[in-house]
Amino acid sequence: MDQILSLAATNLLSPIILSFALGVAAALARSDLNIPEAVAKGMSIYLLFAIGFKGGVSVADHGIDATLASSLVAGIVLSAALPSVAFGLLQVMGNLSRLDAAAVAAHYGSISIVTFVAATSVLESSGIAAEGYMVAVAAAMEAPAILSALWLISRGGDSRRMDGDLMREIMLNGSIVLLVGSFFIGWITGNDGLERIEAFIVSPFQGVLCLFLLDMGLVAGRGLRGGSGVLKPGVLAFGVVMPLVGASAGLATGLLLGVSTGGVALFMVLSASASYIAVPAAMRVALPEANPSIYLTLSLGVTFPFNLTLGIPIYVSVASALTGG
Amino acid sequence: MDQILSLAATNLLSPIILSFALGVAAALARSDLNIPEAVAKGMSIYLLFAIGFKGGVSVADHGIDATLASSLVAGIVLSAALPSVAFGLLQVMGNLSRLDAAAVAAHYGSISIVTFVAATSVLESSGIAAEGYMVAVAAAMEAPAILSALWLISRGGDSRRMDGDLMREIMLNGSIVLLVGSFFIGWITGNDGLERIEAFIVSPFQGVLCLFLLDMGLVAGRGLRGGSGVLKPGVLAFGVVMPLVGASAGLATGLLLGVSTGGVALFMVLSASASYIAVPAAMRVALPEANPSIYLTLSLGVTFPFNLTLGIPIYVSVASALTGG
Amino acid sequence: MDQILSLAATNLLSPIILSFALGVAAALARSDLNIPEAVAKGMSIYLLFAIGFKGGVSVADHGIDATLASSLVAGIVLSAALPSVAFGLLQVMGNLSRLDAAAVAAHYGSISIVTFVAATSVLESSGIAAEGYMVAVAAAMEAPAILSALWLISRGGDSRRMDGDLMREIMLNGSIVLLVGSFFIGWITGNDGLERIEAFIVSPFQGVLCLFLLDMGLVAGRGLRGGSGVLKPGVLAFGVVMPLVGASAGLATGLLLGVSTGGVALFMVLSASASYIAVPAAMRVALPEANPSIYLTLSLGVTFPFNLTLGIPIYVSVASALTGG
Amino acid sequence: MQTHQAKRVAIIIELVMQSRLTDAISEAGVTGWTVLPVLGGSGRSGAWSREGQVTRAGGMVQVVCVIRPDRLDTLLDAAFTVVDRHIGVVTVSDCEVLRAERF
Amino acid sequence: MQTHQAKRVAIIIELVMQSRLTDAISEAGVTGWTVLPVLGGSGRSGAWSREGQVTRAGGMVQVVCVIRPDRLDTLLDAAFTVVDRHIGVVTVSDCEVLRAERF
Amino acid sequence: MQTHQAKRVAIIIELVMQSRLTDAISEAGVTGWTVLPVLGGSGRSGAWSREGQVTRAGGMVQVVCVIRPDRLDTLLDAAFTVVDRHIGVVTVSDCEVLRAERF
Ligand SMILES: Nc1ncnc2c1ncn2[C@@H]1O[C@H](COP(=O)(O)O)[C@@H](O)[C@H]1O
Ligand SMILES: Nc1ncnc2c1ncn2[C@@H]1O[C@H](COP(=O)(O)O)[C@@H](O)[C@H]1O
Ligand SMILES: Nc1ncnc2c1ncn2[C@@H]1O[C@H](COP(=O)(O)O)[C@@H](O)[C@H]1O
Ligand code: NA
Ligand code: NA
Ligand code: NA
Repeated sequence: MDQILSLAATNLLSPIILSFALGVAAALARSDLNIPEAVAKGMSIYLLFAIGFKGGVSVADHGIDATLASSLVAGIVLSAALPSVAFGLLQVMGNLSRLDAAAVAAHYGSISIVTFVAATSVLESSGIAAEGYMVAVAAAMEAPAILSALWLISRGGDSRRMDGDLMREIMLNGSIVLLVGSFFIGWITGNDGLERIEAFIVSPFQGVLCLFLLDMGLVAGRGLRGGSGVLKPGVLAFGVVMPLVGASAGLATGLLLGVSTGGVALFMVLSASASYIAVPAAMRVALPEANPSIYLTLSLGVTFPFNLTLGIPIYVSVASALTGG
Repeated sequence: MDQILSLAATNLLSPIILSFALGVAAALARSDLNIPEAVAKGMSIYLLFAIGFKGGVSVADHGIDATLASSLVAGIVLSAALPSVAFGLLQVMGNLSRLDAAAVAAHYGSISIVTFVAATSVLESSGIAAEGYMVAVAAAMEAPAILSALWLISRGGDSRRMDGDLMREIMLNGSIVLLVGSFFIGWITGNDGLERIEAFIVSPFQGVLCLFLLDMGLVAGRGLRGGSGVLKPGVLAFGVVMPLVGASAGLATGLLLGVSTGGVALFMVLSASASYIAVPAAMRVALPEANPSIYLTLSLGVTFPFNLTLGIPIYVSVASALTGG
Repeated sequence: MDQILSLAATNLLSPIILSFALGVAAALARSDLNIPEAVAKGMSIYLLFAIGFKGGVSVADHGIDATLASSLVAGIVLSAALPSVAFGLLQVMGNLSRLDAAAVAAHYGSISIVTFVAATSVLESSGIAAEGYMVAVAAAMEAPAILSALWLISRGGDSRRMDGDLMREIMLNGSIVLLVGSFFIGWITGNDGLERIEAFIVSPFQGVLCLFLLDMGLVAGRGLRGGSGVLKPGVLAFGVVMPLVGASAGLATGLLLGVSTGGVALFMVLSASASYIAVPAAMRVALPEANPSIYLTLSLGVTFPFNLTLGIPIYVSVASALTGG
Repeated sequence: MQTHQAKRVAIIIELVMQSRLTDAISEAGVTGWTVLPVLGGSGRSGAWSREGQVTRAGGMVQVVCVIRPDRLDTLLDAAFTVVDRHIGVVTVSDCEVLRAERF
Repeated sequence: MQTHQAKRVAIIIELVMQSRLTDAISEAGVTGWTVLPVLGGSGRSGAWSREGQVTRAGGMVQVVCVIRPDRLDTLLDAAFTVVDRHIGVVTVSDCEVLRAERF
Repeated sequence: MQTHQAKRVAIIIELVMQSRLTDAISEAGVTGWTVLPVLGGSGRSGAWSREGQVTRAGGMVQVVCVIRPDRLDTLLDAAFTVVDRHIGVVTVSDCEVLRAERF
């Protein structure tokens, strides 16, 4: 508990979290502070490229672990299974329509790569190592949840939501391709490659993350301002309970697989986090009748801030305690 | 005098000023060189974040000076008082309409943060220290001038220019919020925070400033090409005289407050500089009848280049001489 | 031959080339991965500024070589002469219309600055020095080819393609102005200037180049997907043969001038490369009837990848062998 | 396909006035509009362009509003209070809409 | 200058549906269209804006299609299959075109 | 609210030709126009899109000009000299304007 609190305090007072808080505050106060869409997108490409590359280099460095394949499979299973849990939980906690519940469920099965990035940076500054291939696990967990959620809907008699185009869009969405692609580039070029571009992808990383989280804060804050009315208390509570449920599933998985302390923490983070890019886009295509205000406000306005501020320290502390790391 | 000349020469041949000159030249020659709006805005966000953060860290480092509060108050008074001086001066030097004169006056009471940034970088390379809280003074000086100028107009019987929305837009405009916000983040996280993002906000700073000033040069050059016809000689002269008047007021203030050499120089720079972001936006809302070509050309095409090239070396030299710094 | 192969292998497995390959693959697989136009333009401005500046600093460092003037003249002659060669070759290899052939020819006389940048980075990592003024030669080679190609057309009785506006647009196009301007800034400020902005223009350079080539790969891949149908085999072959012909002309020129090994290699690279920014824009104005799919697919989809992957290692190896470098 | 008569109102206005305009027309009961970006233009107050602008002051946007003909005057009155003293061009044209129940 | 009657169809639709829409109208034989960016808007599903969006999910675009009057119904039918379940506004107006041979 | 008849001319043209077009119509005495960005499109010369373009060569813009009906032919003639050999679509439609003294 003490460790959780001290880690939470350190985390809350880091430039990264404070930048996020600044963004939220500015948006709630209706400041016109804003980061151009192109710049935000540029930063997200930078972060994906850097995190993928570094993961690949770490795999090149430490060799393929026997757990790589099993971790990928476990990630896919988690992503596919968690939507059903979320769907059930929503039926208990909120009274959303089946469509809205399924759309929300898809988000919580999938992952938020920025949460993942923030967690790796907490691990780093705590000196806890993690498997480099966890970025590949992150990529693998993006899509299955979408298929799962559509299957939940189709069980209710409503089918023909999925077609080849949508499937390709989901599987080859930009962030998956960039993450996996740069992971392989890092793996192939290894430390030699890293040395050449270290001054670009390693040293300024934390700073870019600050500005990116400033933007995320602005977006989340605007979402809260506009969308807070749509969320009933039960649904709001889901936005905090579901991450804890997901993290528990991730914890069990990580312990079962026998990955490192950092690996367990990242499994918890991935399972706890909710998508706010790939899944919303897919939902607009496949479930246009579902209300975007609900799933975006929940994922970006409730769960993302929760994980960023309290969730990550909790997950890291629990993982440390249970793995003796 | 010698010191002024040598500092001016060093300054004029720095990459920063030469980049600005390149931009002006390219625009005057009607080259299609241009920096996308989103990228320019991204760079300005970077510069504001970095300068605010570093100011905050410096306050965390040196503790709060007794002069902090008095400097903030002095800044607000300067910003509120200078528009009247400018308005009077314009009545003597040019024959602008009351509306145009008030709009111009608002710009000169407020400040240009890029001029401030350029000045801190001259101070740094001359090894002259300044109070870290001067960025907070800069933020405090952005808005009062606008209210002052509207008051000048309302005295002429024309009122109802200001409403709650406009007030909020002025007080919470993006650059104030970002500057003040990152100042506090720097203050809270101190040197630990700085260490984490130093490679992002310190090392590449000068280089980003070069590209940003290239863009400012392009914008100023385009303005000069289009707007030079609208400025009568008297008004043009105002664009060089007013900064010197403002700098004198800043000098007196700085000496009175007993701040460091760098602090005095920055008080001069802030008072001498003219806004080209926050104030023009407010003027479009509150004084739509005033001619933007006049105030933008004057602020961006005349005063900004003057301060950047000759003004800053003069202010720094005078501050050094009079404080024995 | 061995050296070519080993250099090619190192080159092919560098993060730069792999990033380009990732872009091509993503585009061919119809992923929605894309880099915003503003960010891509921002990166190209960064690269031009950095490469120009570093060239200027190197001239400030080593003094003006006697070969500077003759190299500039030689560059202009090459750029003016190569379109006739390309035009002739196209008459033999493809059966394009006179207009299409002239438009393509203009591209191959001019140069691709990214190919140049990639080549300097291969030279650097192989420890081969080159004259700093080669960036000025690159700038000088951008425009003459356009005039040459229009002259080829006007010989066929079709004139009045060129007017003052177009001439100014070609001579003062953004990339020429930025390259030449930053070259002079680097020259004037020398190593002192470089020291101030090194952390911006030197250290992160390779990394930015990776992301930029990722974008080039996306653009090239999309071009190939859309335009591959328009290219007959003969024209396709031209896209690989012409660079070799151009490189030979560059080789002869470099040896004649007696420049360094790196200088010879860069003359080869410049002559071998084909424009994809300045020339297409000029062609849209002057030869609107020419088919952009042909010249863009050829230049960006065939010749650029060829030079990037195989061409540069070949040119560097040949230059090394023949200069004993 | 069945279509219905409507009016399309396009208002070119300064960026700084955008929220004031949309607030005014919402208050007048108009709930549907779309904002389009504008790169540049020319008018009585001279030419301007988006290129390299760092300031919010210079930009403009176009607000497009499709509306039932009988609501046109309410909309124009509301818009006019905002546009009045400001730079801005207001055009109205006839159009037809699908799914009229939405308007 | 000689002009010819035509119809101008403007469809505001979500970014994620853009390629599906243009695919559908191409299949119906329509080969000319233009896509314009949209910054924000408001409708029955609330207000939204491009500002700071990191996600493809929130954006919209406007697809404009100038077409011969006799082809209008084909176009509307094709567009409707895509727009149907989705957010989207479709307007049709009269216009005249130069160089009619192009349409 | 009092409105006045006008014509709305919309010209989709390549970015590289934009200044040539606006120069030509200014010379013909037209002083008001607005330039809108275009993201992509399709026509006889194939499909194109703004995505990832590094080159000025590929882009297009839309120039919109609201004008008094009696000045329409002057405008079209001027525009046509520029558009003639180039890619470009010109449409004309009727509209009404507020504040007619501005046109
Ligand atoms: N006749 C017109 N046609 C199209 N746009 C116009 C026209 N007149 C003005 N505009 C637009 O409205 C802006 C302001 O016009 P003005 O108030 O006349 O300076 C211009 O910069 C153009 O973008
Ligand atoms: N009456 C209207 N006029 C113009 N644009 C509209 C209108 N109604 C809706 N829109 C646009 O279409 C989008 C979706 O509308 P809706 O489906 O009603 O939420 C809005 O965000 C606007 O951009
Ligand atoms: N019928 C049309 N409706 C709307 N836009 C069109 C149409 N035809 C062409 N365009 C636009 O004009 C550009 C050039 O057309 P084209 O000259 O036919 O290749 C296209 O890329 C579209 O942006
Ligand atoms: Na999850
Ligand atoms: Na001032
Ligand atoms: Na060449």
